Amino acid sequence: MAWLAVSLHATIRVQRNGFALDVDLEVGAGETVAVLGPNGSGKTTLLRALAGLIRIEGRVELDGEVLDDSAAGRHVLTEDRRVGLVFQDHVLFPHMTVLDNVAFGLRRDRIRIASEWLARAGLSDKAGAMPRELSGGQAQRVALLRTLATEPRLLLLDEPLSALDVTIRAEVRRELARQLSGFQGVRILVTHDPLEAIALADMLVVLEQGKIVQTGSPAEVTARPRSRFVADLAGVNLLRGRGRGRQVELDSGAMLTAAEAGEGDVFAVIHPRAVALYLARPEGTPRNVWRGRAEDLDLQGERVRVRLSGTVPLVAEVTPSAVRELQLDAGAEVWVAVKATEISVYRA
Amino acid sequence: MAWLAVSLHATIRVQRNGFALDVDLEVGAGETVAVLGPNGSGKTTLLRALAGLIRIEGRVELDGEVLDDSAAGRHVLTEDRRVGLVFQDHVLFPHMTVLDNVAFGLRRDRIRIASEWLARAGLSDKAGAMPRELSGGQAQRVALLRTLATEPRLLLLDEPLSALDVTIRAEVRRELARQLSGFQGVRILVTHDPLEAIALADMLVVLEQGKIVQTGSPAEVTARPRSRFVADLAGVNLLRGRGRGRQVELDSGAMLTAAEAGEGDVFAVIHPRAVALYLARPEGTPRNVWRGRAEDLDLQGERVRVRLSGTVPLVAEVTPSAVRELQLDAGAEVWVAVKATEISVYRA
Amino acid sequence: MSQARIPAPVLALAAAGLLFFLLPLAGLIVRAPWGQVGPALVAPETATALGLSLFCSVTATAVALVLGIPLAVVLSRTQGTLRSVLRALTTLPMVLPPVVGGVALFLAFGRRGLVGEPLHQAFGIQIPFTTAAAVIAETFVAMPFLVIAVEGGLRSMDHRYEEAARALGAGSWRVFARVTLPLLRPAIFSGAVLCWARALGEFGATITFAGNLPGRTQTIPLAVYVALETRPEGAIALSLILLAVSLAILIGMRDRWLGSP
Amino acid sequence: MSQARIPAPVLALAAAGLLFFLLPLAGLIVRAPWGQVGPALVAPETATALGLSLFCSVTATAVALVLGIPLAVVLSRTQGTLRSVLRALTTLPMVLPPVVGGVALFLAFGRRGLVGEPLHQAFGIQIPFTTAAAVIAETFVAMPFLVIAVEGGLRSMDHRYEEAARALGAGSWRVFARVTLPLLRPAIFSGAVLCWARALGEFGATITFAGNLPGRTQTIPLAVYVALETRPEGAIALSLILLAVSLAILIGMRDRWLGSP
Amino acid sequence: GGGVGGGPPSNITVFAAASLQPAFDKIAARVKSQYYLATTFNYAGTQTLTTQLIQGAQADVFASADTAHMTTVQNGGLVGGTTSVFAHNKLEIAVERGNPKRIHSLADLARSGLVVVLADPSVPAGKYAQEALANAHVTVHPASLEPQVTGVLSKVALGEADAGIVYVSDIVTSGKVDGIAIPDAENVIADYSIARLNSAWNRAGADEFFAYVLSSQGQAILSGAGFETV
Ligand SMILES: Nc1ncnc2c1ncn2[C@@H]1O[C@H](COP(=O)(O)OP(=O)(O)OP(=O)(O)O)[C@@H](O)[C@H]1O
Ligand SMILES: Nc1ncnc2c1ncn2[C@@H]1O[C@H](COP(=O)(O)OP(=O)(O)OP(=O)(O)O)[C@@H](O)[C@H]1O
Ligand SMILES: [Mg+2]
Ligand SMILES: [Mg+2]
Repeated sequence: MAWLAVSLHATIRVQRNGFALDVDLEVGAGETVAVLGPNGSGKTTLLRALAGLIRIEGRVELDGEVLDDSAAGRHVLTEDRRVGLVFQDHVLFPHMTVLDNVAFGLRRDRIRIASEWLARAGLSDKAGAMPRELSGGQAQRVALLRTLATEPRLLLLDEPLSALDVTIRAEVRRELARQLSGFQGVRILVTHDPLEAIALADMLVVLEQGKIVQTGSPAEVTARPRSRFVADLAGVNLLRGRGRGRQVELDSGAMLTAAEAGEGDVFAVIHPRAVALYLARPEGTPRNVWRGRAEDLDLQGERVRVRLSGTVPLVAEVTPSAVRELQLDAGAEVWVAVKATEISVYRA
Repeated sequence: MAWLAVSLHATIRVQRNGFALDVDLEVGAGETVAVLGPNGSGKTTLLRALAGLIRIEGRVELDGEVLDDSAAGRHVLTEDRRVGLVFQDHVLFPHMTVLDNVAFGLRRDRIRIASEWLARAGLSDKAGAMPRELSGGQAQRVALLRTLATEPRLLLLDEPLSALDVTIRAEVRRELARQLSGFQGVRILVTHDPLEAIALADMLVVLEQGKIVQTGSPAEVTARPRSRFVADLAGVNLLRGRGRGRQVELDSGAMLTAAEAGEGDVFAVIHPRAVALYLARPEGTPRNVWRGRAEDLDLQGERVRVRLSGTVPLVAEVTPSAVRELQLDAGAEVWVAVKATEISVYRA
Repeated sequence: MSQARIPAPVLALAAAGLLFFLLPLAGLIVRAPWGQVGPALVAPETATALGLSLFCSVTATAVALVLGIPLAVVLSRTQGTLRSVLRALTTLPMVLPPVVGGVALFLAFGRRGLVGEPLHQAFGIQIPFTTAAAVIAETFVAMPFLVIAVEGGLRSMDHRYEEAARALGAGSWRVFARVTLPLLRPAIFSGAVLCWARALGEFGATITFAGNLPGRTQTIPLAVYVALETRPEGAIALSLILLAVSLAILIGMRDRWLGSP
Repeated sequence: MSQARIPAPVLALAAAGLLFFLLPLAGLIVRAPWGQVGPALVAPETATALGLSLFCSVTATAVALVLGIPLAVVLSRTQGTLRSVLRALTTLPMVLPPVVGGVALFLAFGRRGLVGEPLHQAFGIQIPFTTAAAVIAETFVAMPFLVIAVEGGLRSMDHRYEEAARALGAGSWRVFARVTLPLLRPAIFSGAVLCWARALGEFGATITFAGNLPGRTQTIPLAVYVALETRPEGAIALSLILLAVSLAILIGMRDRWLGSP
Repeated sequence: GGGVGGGPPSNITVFAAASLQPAFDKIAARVKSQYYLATTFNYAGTQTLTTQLIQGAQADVFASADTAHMTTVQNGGLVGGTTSVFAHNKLEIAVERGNPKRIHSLADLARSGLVVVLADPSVPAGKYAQEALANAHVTVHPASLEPQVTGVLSKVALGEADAGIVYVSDIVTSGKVDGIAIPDAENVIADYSIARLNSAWNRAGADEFFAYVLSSQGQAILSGAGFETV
């Protein structure tokens, strides 16, 4: 593999009983990569490998410096890597004040520089507090400052917001976005939250069972999910089948008509909003019409998500007034229609 | 206070150094109450008090039976209350199989009844598994079954879904909704997630610093938030001021024109979608026009939230295309307009 | 795993610490009268004393478990001064010179003792100089280790399991037997090992309170003491046998049993 | 808090357990030769022996801390069989009859010992029969308690603090000194208390390896033993003084220091 | 008691000073073959035995390493017959095998640079050692005052002490050290005392054992173990 002029090149293999991580990653300077994936897919393992906390097979090169090279027997210790690591639940040193926590990673002028970071974040009044006296949001912000203050070349964030309250989370996310925009190195962010990923990342990497199953810009990934997990994240229906001209034959046997389908194994994506529900069989343009049964209804803000079973299991998103008009209830039988133009088909 | 013919009456006071819980609660049979509130507001304390795990001042009466009455010195032990308690992170007994966990609370025919519950939930194949072999979602579902199997009169759920993956959460929420619909007792659900509260609850109770600050149906509460916390939950702008006819004088001194305002201390709610942004001063109907500055932008699905500072600090919600047209950027100066009819004002 | 390196000075001190333990043991082994180990091993008295040692130390550990776990449960529930006082009282048998501990046991359980006297007069029961006395002496000296280990386990236990069990309708006994005890297993086991090891090496309180009667109260440490008087080499050979047996038992115990709770 | 009730049988056993500890102590107090306590208290030898006891036990604890914490750190990093073996080796001084422990110390640090002989011949240093010997004997017997407690603390510690420190660029020494040690404080403290208590009561290894010389190596347990020969009442009075001092020290220690990690 | 050819062999319990073990074990073997009388020993320091007897221990015979403790036991009303001195023990200087430090008299013990270990004056051996040193007008600075004679002996045997003052019988039993005789003019004699106890369950057996110890066969065994006979 030729090493391009980008900032992080990593080929990482970790073998554990019953689990193997096998990831190639290239990230440009100043880019933010969001790593997404189900529980146990190896996200934390990947960050720990990059931080040097676990020994790997493979090679990690950061800004031209080789941090790991199992072939050459090279392994730079975590403390010598200049990487920053932020954990899900802050992990502030419980026996030190906030100021000492922020100063911990600094070399000289420690107290002055740490105070400045706290001041910039508006946390000066907490400098003398112990971590247990902080709220969750404050603690996570301090943890972020503590890491940023060391000016790492590679910033690794392991679900930095997931332990926070929904209401604080937006605030801390804003602060994180601001802090990250001023940070020059490579950033890798593990998250469960698609909004967080889309808001903060230039590139998404989707891990499943230790392998990268999809990668690309947030728009690319959500537009063309390649797994159930990504489809759930993007909130769309993902179907799999074989393309035949403009038709897609689903694995269940049902046929789908799309604007364009191609040949061979394909994915088909249907946005829930594009799924229309009727009490009687609709006449007119929609090419795809089936019977279905509303399994359950889920109020989400100003929309209702209806899970449908039947020939093609789908989720539809309708307005509450539509629910009233259709007298939709769990168990109701409906007609389901999707316009051919609303179905996006691409190669599997 | 007269005790009505409803199922749970509780007057609970708990005093801890630096924190006091003081709550009156009445819940009808078969009702689900969602308790919301910031971290440390006393939600868990309230559930623990109802479960009898902490001694209280006051009185708790369930279905006519007095469980606690500090005046009369009465305190029924947790194990004799027939309450069910589900924790955030399942707390399955790690040394017992799934089946033994579910059978733990049963009196006779334990194995048969437990097996039936597992079968109904489609978890029969996990009966012999140990809790550590379950995924997070499975474990939480088993914890729920374990509690429901004891047929409690009062079901207490402390953030039962918050430890789960976003993708599993929807599934477990559906199952929870199904299970709860078959449950006859009183249900009290602590949650951080407004969607969860709205999806599952008949009544919301908002706690702040140990006191109930608002209560009512989900629609009532979100329509008329009475605190910053509830406004954030509902995703709306909440302002406070004094009503003068159709005008509201905000605490900052700015004036707001609404359809109707009344007199005295009032709240004013503005939905972010109702906040329009312009590059030039808009001419026409909007009565409320100010200058503002976009502090930051937050992409949320297909909408962008813009946090504005200026005369009246607000959050606006606009489409991505509007952002492009306005060339909005953090720091951009804009005109902000809100129609008088979009401002809902009510007594503080 | 690439754990944090251990700093060199720490490694050096650890080596010194290990050496400090190993040198005396090495001394015993190097200077051991190997010629005597064989005869000592086959001598019938050795087998008797070893059997008695194992019996007494295991029984003492069992008694300590039965009395000590409940005591630790109660201790872990106390707070403030009461806790300090109870904890200090349970630690005292460690501080008491064992010979005085033996005298104290006479004063309590001897024929003239606080409990022993009525016991003797009512039922003719005499505790001193019996195998029971050896067990009591070992229990008295070794039980504090178990209590302190179990109490530590209780304090660091997640009490929500007990709360969950109560909410499921389990009464106090069911919670204790089915939830608390199983969850405490690692702490109980590591405390029991400490207790057993201490009981196995007990000498002072045993010889005073139980006497030195072969086959009845003469455990290995007592046999070693007597042998030291007349044939020191035999005494060392005997100690080596005890060490080898304990080492085998300690190593044989599964690592997972010894893990922290 | 309304914690789970303690089941009645558990309470009863706990009471029995406490009684089992308290009865012998009560016996000592009830039958104490109170007339002798006054004279024993003011006797200059008592003050000397008490001072020496405290000095030796505190120094032994300090040495155990310096050597034992590093040893525990290394132990906690080992796995599998090596771990079992090292752990068993550190537990052996508990099993070894203390008198044999003293002999083993001679074989290592005595004038003819593995280390002591070269030391003696090169520098003329003699360890036995000195206060240093008493400290060594107490350390040998008491250090296992510290090592085992600290190792337990290390195993149940959250290692992400150390990882966070490393990611912040802290080298191994800085991680150890600024993060590991402070986080271990509760385990270290409770181990140190056990170690100190055991050292304070040490008799067999001390009398063997350090001898019994008033003012130099005669700690309270030795003085008690000697006094038992001629004036048993005085010996009990002396023991009571030791108990009272230890009780005061143990109770005086702050509860929070003793908490689990 | 069990007579010759009589019923089942009977049994006695003897509380004996630990230094008597070699001699008494032999005596017990003889008594067993001659009288079908089994003996259970509780060997410990005389003081420990005294404590145990005063605390109500049951035993048939008590053999003390001095007369003082026997008097204590007698004053406690525990002695059931006569007490009798059955052996004497003289002091000797114990030195390492081959006497590398060339110690020939008590006076040599005062040499500087020597590590001398004595028994504590609270035990008979220590008391006698002090008397002997006083008789010889020698002042010694001991490294340790051992509460048990064994302590003195084992320290000399291990080479950790250069010399100590112990009983002749100890040196004979030990076989690990050399003995340097102390002239009778300076020496002190210890008396070993034996008695049947009140708490004896087997009076006849106790008396048989008592008599055997004082008999010529018994005395011969004691003499072989380094004691002086009465
Ligand atoms: N210390 C460990 N020892 C052995 N296996 C482990 C260890 N930590 C994690 N694993 C296993 O490695 C795999 C990857 O775990 P990892 O923690 O990297 O997943 P993750 O994607 O971060 O999951 P989550 O979303 O739950 O944080 C899982 O199968 C897990 O069970
Ligand atoms: N065991 C305890 N001892 C003392 N104070 C406590 C204890 N548990 C909670 N508190 C305090 O009581 C208050 C209420 O805590 P509680 O756990 O009920 O809040 P909560 O609303 O459940 O918060 P969260 O959203 O974080 O779960 C807080 O101030 C907390 O610090
Ligand atoms: Mg993870
Ligand atoms: Mg809570």
